Amino acid sequence: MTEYIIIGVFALVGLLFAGAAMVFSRIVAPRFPDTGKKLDAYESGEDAIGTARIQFKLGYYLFALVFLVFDVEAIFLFPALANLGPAADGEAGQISPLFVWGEIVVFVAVLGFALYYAWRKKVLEWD
Amino acid sequence: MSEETPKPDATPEVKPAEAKPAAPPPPPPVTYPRSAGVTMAAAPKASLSRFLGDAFGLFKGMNVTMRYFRKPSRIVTREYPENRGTLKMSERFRGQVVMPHDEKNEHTCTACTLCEKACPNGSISILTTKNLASKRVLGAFVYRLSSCTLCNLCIEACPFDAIRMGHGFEMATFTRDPLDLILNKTEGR
Amino acid sequence: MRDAFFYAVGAAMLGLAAITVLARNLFRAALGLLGVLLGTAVLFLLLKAELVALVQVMVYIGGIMIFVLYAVLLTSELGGRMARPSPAKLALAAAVAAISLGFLGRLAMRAGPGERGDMSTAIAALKPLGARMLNSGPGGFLIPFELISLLLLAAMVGAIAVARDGKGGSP
Amino acid sequence: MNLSACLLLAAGLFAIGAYGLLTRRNLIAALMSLELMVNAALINFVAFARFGGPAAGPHDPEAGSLFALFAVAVTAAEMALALAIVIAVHRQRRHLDVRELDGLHG
Amino acid sequence: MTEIPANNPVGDFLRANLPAPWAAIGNGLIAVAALAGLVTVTAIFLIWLERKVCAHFQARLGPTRVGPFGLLQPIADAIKLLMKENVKPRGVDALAYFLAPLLPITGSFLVLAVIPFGPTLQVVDLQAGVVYVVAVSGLGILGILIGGWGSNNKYSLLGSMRSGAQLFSYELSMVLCMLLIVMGSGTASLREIVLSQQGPFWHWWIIKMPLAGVAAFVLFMVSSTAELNRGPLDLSEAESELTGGFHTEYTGISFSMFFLAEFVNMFASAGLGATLFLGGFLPVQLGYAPVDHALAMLPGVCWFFAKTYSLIFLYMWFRWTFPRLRIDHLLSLEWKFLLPASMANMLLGATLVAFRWIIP
Amino acid sequence: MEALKTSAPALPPGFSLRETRADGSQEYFLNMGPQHPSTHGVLKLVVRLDGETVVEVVPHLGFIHRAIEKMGENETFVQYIHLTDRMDYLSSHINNLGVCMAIEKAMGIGVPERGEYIRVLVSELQRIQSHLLWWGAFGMDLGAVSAFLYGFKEREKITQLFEELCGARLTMNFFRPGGSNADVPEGFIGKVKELLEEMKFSLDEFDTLISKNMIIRERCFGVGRLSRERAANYGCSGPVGRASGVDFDVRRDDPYSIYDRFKFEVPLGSNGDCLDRYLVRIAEMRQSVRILEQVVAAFPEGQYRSKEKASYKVPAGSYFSAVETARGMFGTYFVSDNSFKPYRVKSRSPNFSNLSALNEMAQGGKIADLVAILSTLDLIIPDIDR
Amino acid sequence: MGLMGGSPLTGPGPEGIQPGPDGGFPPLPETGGLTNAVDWVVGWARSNSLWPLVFGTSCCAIEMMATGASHNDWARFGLEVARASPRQADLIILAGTIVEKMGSRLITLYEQMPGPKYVIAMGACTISGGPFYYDSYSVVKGADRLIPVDVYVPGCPPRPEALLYGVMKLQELIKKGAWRNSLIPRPINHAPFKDEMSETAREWEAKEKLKQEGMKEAQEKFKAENPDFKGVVIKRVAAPKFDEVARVVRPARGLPPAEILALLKTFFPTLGVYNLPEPDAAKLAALGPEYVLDLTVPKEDYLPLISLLRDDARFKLDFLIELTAVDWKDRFEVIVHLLSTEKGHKVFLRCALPHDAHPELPSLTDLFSAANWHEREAWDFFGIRFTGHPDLRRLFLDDDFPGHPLRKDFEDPSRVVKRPY
Repeated sequence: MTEYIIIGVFALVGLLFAGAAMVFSRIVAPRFPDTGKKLDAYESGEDAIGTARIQFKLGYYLFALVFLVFDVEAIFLFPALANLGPAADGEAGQISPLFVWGEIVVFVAVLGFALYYAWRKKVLEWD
Repeated sequence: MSEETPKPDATPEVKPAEAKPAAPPPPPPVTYPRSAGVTMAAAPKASLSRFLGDAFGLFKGMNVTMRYFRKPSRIVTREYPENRGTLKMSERFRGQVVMPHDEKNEHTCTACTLCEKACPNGSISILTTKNLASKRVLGAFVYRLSSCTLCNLCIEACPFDAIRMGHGFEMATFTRDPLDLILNKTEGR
Repeated sequence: MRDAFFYAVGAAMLGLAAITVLARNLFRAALGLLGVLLGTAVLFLLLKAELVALVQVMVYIGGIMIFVLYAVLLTSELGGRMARPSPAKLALAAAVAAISLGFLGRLAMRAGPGERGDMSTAIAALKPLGARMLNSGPGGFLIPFELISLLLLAAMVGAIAVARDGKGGSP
Repeated sequence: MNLSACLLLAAGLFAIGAYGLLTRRNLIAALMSLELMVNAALINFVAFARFGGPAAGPHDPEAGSLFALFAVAVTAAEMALALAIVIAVHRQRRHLDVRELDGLHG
Repeated sequence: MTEIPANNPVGDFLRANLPAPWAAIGNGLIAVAALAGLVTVTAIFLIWLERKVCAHFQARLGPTRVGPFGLLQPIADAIKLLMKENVKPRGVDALAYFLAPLLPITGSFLVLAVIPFGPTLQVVDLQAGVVYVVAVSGLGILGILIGGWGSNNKYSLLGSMRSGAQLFSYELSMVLCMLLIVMGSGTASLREIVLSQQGPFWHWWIIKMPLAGVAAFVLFMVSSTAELNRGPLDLSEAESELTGGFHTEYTGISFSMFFLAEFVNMFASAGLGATLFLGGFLPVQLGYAPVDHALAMLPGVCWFFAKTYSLIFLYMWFRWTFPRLRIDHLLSLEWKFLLPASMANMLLGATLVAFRWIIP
Repeated sequence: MEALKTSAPALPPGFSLRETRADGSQEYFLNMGPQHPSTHGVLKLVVRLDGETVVEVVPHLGFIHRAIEKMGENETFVQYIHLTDRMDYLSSHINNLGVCMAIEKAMGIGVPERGEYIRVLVSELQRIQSHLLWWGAFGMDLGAVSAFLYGFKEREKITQLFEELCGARLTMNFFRPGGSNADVPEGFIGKVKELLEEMKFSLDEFDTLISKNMIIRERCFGVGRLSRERAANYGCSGPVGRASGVDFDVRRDDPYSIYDRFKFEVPLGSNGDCLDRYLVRIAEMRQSVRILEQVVAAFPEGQYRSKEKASYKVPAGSYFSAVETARGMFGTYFVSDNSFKPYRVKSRSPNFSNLSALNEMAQGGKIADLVAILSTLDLIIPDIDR
Repeated sequence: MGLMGGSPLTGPGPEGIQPGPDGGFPPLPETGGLTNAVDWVVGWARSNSLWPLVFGTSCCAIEMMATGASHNDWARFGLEVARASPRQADLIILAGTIVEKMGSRLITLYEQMPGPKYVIAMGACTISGGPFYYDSYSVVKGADRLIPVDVYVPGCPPRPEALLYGVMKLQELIKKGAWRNSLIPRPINHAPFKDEMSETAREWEAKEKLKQEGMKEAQEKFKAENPDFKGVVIKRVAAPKFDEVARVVRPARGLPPAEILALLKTFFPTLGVYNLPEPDAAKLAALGPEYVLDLTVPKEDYLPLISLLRDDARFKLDFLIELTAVDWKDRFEVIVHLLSTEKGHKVFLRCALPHDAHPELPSLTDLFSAANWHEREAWDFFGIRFTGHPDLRRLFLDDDFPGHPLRKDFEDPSRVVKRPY
């Protein structure tokens, strides 16, 4: 538990570290008047054509989808795979590594099929 | 599309140049022999061995950069402001137009305005005056370094060797005015 | 000390939840949700479910939030403001919310403190958890473990089928 | 900090989520509200695992954690499908207004 | 094998003299102060190092005129950036625009918290350390995504769309590589992972698990390069196409936060690689006692830094040698090569571990 | 052609009307340039994108249009030479040569043997120098920054030779009608010989670093294809045309100076893609080395220019000369009304035609492909804009 | 676009501050030690961390890159972090000519840079217009008319060391006027541009007149004292002598002109040859082996003839070298140069058009894609309209540019300084 307090402090300090620098810079840095196009979006010196809030291709979203599935599966692999390791001798209820191995193979096979499916469906093309 | 096996690794085909001696008398016009039709190759087939070979090629590339890293002697940087003492321009270097003066502070310009006319940029103004003997002589050789392209045409035009290309290059200024120079220190004779 | 922290986190979560449902800027709403999810992770830590907390961060923030942001980016003008719902609907929703809060709240109050003596075992080590998960015996979670992979596969297949629907005509 | 406090917090989140689900006209916003409600349920899982319910059996923190893990996985699956539908709807209708989606069947 | 103490003296002292939460906070504050210092120094040093290394790869000298060997160059840059005008372009989403630079640097801070720098030098050692690392690294992705979108600039948007896809994609194969180590050592605690590699160097996971270890290391290096957004996989900045990618519109200090995070992340990532694959703070042992004793004289933190900086040099070597990939090639590489490869590698590793075919 | 379905905003100039895509994504327009790292100067491209896919590219020119042709009408023929330095500044010697050749043709001026050798020597050095810079810039565009530095490092050697030769590093103004304005300095040929040896080594190094790099091959193979017919139709010349199979090289097919005395081959691509354009240029560098070896082996004694005219008054008529610069066929067209200044002067820039094929090459590719295509087109924008 | 006369950057900012004695900023007022220390540190940091914007328009850009390359390595000065986005840049090195069309973009870029920002004008073009000062209708006569310039580096292009010297000058400037003075922009040159040569001559003449009047007595006295004085004779330097060399003529490749003409005459009997009335084989042969057939085509034959030349297997003129026009004051001539990449022969042809506001000619775009831009160029420069062209817009100049500059009657004193000689 205490570890997480420290980590909390860390997160806070990380934010403060960056935040303080930004605030400090805001105070000490000079400010110059806008003489025309200073605040316009930069587009190679030209005026932007249309808005930058573009609705992108939907295909990109499918990457996120596949990622999500794999990400969730990874969670289950962490505790599962930890049990393959060198026999924690004397641990109660130790399952036979072979059994674990079999389970994991099945699990990964399903995962592999998911990848195959996505591949075949051309989800994995960025275009 | 050709049936040939694609070979993206090969350097492109080379066609020999038909070197013909162009000796007079001119030979009768001939139709020039051309290369045969050009084929479009298909995409290369991916294969494991190809891939592995290519991946090994990446390491070879890393070796190239490493060779530079390993050998500081291959560093070629000339440290400019530190090497001012030893920095030598090549003899023909065109830095800026200068007017050589002899020990009596005299030059050989006759204000013939050939350089002025030769200059494509209007960088030179020959301003004449009359000396004591009422001769038309050079009053001021105005040289606008700000617009000079160092093209050497004025030097080539000058029949008196009155101007030459100097080797200076440290000419940066904070304003434009110092870039308009008067080259002659004294009026013409 | 711990209680105070808990209440602070809880209050923040409720506040952020309110932002999530009230903000008219979809992006702000998403940020609010992000805050709630982070708060939940902290709460899990307080409840000594370390791994769940980490998973919460990993899946919700590293996965689902990015996913939501992507969906928002792809479908609508993220910065655009959403329309305000009609007052009648607001009233109805408020009523439903109040009723569910009342009902659940009553249940919650009835639950009592429920504090148990042996609460010191934090669940952090992966090994026992994994052992339990892979156990086919009683109390084991082997079936759900294998099923979850199938469920996710099914979800992915379904989602791809749905999302690619319109694309099928002109690949 | 005790069980009922946790449950109360979860109830609060649930109610807010329910409110959002009903008022939000944008499908994604509605989904986010739904996410709040699911989150409330998750909190309940973990809280019960930690404190035990009114009729708790032997203490079993692992089961609680595992339950929560599975719940997270199921949520992810749900989210994937729901957002896929959102995308599909958007492609067809170019908007995500719940009120105007009544013609979804046709 | 010697028992290596887990706690540093400072922490012990605090724990002995203060009530638990305050001790933790005090300990944390000291660690934070130390780490913040380390982060700053490391980042500045790495920026200098990158410029120097890059210069030497390119047959030139690099910074020489500011301080000895140009060592003060990054400091001059830092002060300049701090004193630079902050421009908030029209049409940006203020919250997103200002929040985004904070996230990557916080994320890299958080990763550093669990890295064991030495036998007694680790801020916290989490039971689920590896899971934590994965979870926290999501923050950086979020920062880039939000920042790119919030900038109201098409280059930025393109950059952030790309980096979103790139970063989470490569996270997968990175996670799978880490899983291999978790599998081998049976723990997710980074400290315990290091300790599981005690002994001569062939007990490092890169060698200990025949073939699978090396493969995982290569996969890890590739995917962490992508995670770091470094060349040749720096698609989200892709200067030649997108001018600056997601940080096109960021000025002065906010820009430097992204810049800084890149370097701190590189350090964290290399540290992680060293910890997982190269025995972390353990000294190099050759299996020949006299030499080993001599090698073990050097404190663990030195070994850690030596290994980490070797990996950092590798990152730099990659960057200054290779051309940039195209975004679809990059994603194909991940989804069609690295991910299946790391899955297969994981199965191979699982087989090795399950049947105890690893170097004892 | 159907009108737009949706109420899309009016298209920027130059784009063709097209139906927008049906899958919900939004097409958008992105300005690349005039200030952009990959447009090599001040080319402006308005790119119509669908996601990352390029739908259409419209180049906008004139951001460095300096009215050289108009100015030429007010400068003497010889003065005009120095303006061509500033068009394709990486082929300035060759440009100068083209102008000189047109004047020589008009006035019947001959060039002595040594002068011709100097011309070929300098032209080929210039070609290598230009290709080296292109090679570096190509590496830079594709993200291999070190290649940029290596390219420049090798180029600098040639630049230093040029400085010794004519005092300038970039804008040479060296050739004159009838020869050049100076002889080669002492020891120059020896230095060239040394350089050629180093160049062979460097070219091998380049091959290892970039040519054989799978990332480069992956990014270039099949990208930006242009068929032979289209390339000829667009008037693509030089390496761009030859990569597509337009088997034309002014040096071989319309020989000028004394190119017909040297043995060299004209590399020809078959795919017309970026990789071919790349490989053709690399092969050209090797061929130039080959020509230079023959030149330095047979470098004659004698005068470096023929008798100077007092002034260059070109008889009325129109005169055209073509040379092969590093980028293709550079034509100089003088119309004279029997005076010291041309009545009309037109420079046919190879880049101008090469760039006009860009839209066709880039369509359907990624935005990163656009960068690769631009890079292998090896554009010098001031040459296009003049 | 009034860019040539002034800049829109005239707004705020204390203008008219007199530069210091060396042309730099005025020296700082003496204040307390701490302020000066802070100033020193900030000045040190800023001067040693100048990140340039990736900006180069023409030749100078190559030398700028060479400055960044290994041999000169501006990284030594901390400059190597070249930024493509102006938001992160401190310095614009104006490398290359700035033309009017680019000028507005340059101002945008300059404005988008966060302050403090610095500008180095590199090379003659950016300092004053350089070689393009006279007769050019598009070049801005000095970039300091658009944005404030801190350091001028003359040369064409300046060699890398010269640029480095300029950078060092800039560093000096920044160090001197570090913190507070960086808020003060350098002035923009609002002076109307003029024919500098004539102006200088005029000024000189006025002075000279006064001087001569003052010298009259002395001159007469001198004459009286030295009646035989003939002046100092400066000898011409002997120019190297070169021999006359006969020109080597290389015969044109492919079909001989006479043959082409004979073939074409069967389809287009009205076809003529430029400057050669009633052409026949003998007359054409007399023009020498180098001669390339130069046809004059009536407007109605223009398209069919080129179509035939392109498609007929005997000609196969598949390559459009160029298409341009000449303004003969009484008529326009559109000139087309064709080449056969396969056979090697060339055919030039020209088509006379009336000297109208917008003469018309059918477009070649269907035959040659290359013609698209060439025709746009001809429209831009001469105002010749090509009917059937898919996209006839100006190619080089801004849409609101008045007139067509390559016409002989083009006049625009607001842009062009006429060459005085």
